Amino acid sequence: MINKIAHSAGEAVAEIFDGATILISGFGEAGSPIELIHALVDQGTGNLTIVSNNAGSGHVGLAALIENRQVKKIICSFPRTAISVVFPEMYRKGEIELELVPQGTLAERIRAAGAGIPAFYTPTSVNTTLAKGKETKVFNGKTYVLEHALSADFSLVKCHAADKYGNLTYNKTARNFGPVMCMAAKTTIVQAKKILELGQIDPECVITPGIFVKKVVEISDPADESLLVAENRRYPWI
Amino acid sequence: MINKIAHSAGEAVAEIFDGATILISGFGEAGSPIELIHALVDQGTGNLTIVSNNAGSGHVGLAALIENRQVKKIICSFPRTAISVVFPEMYRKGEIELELVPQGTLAERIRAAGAGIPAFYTPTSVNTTLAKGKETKVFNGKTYVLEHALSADFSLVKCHAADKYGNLTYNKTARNFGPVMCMAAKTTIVQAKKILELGQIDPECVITPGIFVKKVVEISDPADESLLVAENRRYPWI
Amino acid sequence: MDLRENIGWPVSEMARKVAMDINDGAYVNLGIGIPEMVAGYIPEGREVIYHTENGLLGMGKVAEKGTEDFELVNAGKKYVTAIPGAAFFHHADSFAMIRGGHIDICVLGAYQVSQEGDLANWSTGDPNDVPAVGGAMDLVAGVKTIYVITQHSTKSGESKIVKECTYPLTGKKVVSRIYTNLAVIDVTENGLYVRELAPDLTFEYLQKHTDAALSQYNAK
Amino acid sequence: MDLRENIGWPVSEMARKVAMDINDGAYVNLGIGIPEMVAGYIPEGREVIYHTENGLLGMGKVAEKGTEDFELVNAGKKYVTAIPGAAFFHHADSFAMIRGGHIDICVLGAYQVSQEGDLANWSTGDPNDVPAVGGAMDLVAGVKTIYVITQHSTKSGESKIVKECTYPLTGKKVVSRIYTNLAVIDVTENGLYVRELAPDLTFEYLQKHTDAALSQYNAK
Repeated sequence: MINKIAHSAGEAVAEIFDGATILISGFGEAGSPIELIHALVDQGTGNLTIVSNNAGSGHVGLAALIENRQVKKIICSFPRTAISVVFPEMYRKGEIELELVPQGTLAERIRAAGAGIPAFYTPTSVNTTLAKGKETKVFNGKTYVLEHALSADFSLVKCHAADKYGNLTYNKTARNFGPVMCMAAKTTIVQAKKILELGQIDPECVITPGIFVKKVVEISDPADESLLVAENRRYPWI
Repeated sequence: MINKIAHSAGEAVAEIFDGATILISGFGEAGSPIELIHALVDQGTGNLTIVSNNAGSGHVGLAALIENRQVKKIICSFPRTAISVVFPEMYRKGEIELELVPQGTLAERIRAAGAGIPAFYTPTSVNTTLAKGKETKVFNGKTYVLEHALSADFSLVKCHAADKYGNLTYNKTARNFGPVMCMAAKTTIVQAKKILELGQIDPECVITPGIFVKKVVEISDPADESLLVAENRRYPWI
Repeated sequence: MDLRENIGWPVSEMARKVAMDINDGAYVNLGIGIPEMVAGYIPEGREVIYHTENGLLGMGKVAEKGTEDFELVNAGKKYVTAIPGAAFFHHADSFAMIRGGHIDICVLGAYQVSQEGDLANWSTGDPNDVPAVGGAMDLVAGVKTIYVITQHSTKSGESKIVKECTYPLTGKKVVSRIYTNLAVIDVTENGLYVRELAPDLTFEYLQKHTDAALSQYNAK
Repeated sequence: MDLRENIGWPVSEMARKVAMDINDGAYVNLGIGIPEMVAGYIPEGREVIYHTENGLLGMGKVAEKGTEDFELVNAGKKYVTAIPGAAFFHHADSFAMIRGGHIDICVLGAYQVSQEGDLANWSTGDPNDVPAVGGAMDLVAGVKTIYVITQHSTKSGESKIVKECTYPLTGKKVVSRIYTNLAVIDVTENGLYVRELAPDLTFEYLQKHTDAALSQYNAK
């Protein structure tokens, strides 16, 4: 019988292996699965390639994972923010790789991976340094660049409500990359603010159908990253 | 101020011109905007290219539009059903063109048009007659075929609830091609079972955001195509 | 000689054999017609979630008379139901599930299956037929495992399991296993292997009525 | 000489001028920083719907102190609100709106704009800077009309309106109009045309402080 509920964040991330590529949802704090990331810090899994829109803030969440030297490469659109300190420092020292991808291309490459589309053409980045070395093609007199699907071994996603089939809803702009990331990984691991009974999520309002989800763990009171950053907290907590 | 509500199906389709390409939602009866199609029959606009999953049943809806000789070409995945009589007869006589597209490729080509993707690679139809003459490319040792975006001048879509901004929800499997068709036309015209006040549709459950919609007309009691077909009704009603 | 239905397993038994090979928790798409019967034979204790490509995951049974909803149909346009825990979505998302390799098993009918696993099930190539493909090519290109359920021979007695398909292909090297009234046959890298024979049939009889070459797993 | 803010229009007036050029019913995306000010100057009677690329159409005002929702932010990660009639969606759908040409107007800041309408606004090319592009390249590639709002010159007095961008490009031939503290300038097929001059400025003064060649609409 189908029951995708895991009992702890640690149990949920247990099968993540060294060298894995991991999609991590979130746009800044909104939608970032901070408890799953911290479980991955606890686990110490290394040599990871992380795909996420940003590169973490302060010394918690994704920034803590990077600071703990578990990440060899980041694929993202905007690694620089006012409160991002860990990534910029390591990047300048050459201690972490960066693949910079325009935000819409990042989202579409992830969706493509989930949808079985190996590559697509886009107008974004044409005539810029980010298109350097990429194939181009003209359609109707306009030039487009070929972009490839971006798949992963795992995705770590934060949602609002889930059920045991893995159906998900999200909260406001915390939805962002969650739905496409759920589609694009071999194994999708989700933290939900609440787990509901089957049928309690209106089938018209399911945003991620359960077929894309392998494990769900309830984290009913997730940490607010911005508060932790404001308090200059560090993970592991000291 | 923004108010996309039209007062009649006739008013909603008035700007459709001879020779237009039109996306029409529906999977069989479910989601087919029968009142909008009948308004187009009334209007007599001709030389149309229609993109729709099927080619109509009996002598109403899309079948009536075809029977009325307004359609020069159909792009669809499954023009043959048990109760489809008009299209097969005209097709055998060479009186209507057909471009046959696998169903998933049809949906993805329409979505691509809406998403600004001019072309994409897909595994579907590789090594079949439907891929004949199309560009192919190998990714990771597997062959894919290049498919192009399918855009249109208009789309005619049936939805469940709408508001004056053009936000839409759908009903069950009547959703089918509606959301991608709304994205892919220059002008999207929608018939809704009910029009609600702004804010009455939960922003988490909006399926088609209003940006994709130009006109909405309330048809509170749409005809059931299958009943009309069972009664052997014809449009225009006689 | 008509091999249909009077020799070997009845269709219900063929459907039961397919059902036995669907594991607990699988996401399954059943083709229109005979494949739909498979849902009736899933053993108790196994939970299977049905996908219908027109936008529903968690399809339930066919709607009871009087409760039909014209806007809740399956890919064959039959009125169906949705189970608790179902989800509706649009066509591009539905075929993302298919093309993206998220559906575990698809069960389809066939005109012909070749010894390489090529499938022909969408067109007889007859120019008088209106061509119609639906989602068949997407399903065989994207679903992880394709099972075919079919009578072993056509009404006129020709083998449907052939060296090479003469009908237009739906996909090349896509079928994993074939369930007929005479046998269950695996498509492997080394050709077709008979997994199970219908009662009272010999391998020789099966081979005689099959165009493609068959092998036995336990052959010395 | 520092041309910033002490000559010509204040930023608020620049924002008001952009706002005046946004038509009723427009779908608008405002870049982070100065462009966000434009929303405050839309004339009464016009209804404009704001898109923020992180997944909201119908963004409202900035959230009042004490009512912030950590999961309701704009592209600049500011806490915002949603209007009645808003819709949330995921990132691929959000950038489908952008790339697919559904957004009418995007207002962005700039490091440099060329006389051909090339825009540089994402990187100074300084190898010490961590590169970050966000949605800028998608916006200029997809939105129907791109307006730039910027000081006419850099802090060190160099013109931002140049013959050719020396900073890395965000997009080529993408800008339609430039709003600076000194002038409103149209980017046309025939080069840059001054649409409006700040009070008490001469065309000659403007040209002297502009690297690119300017034209006047009413020149004989």
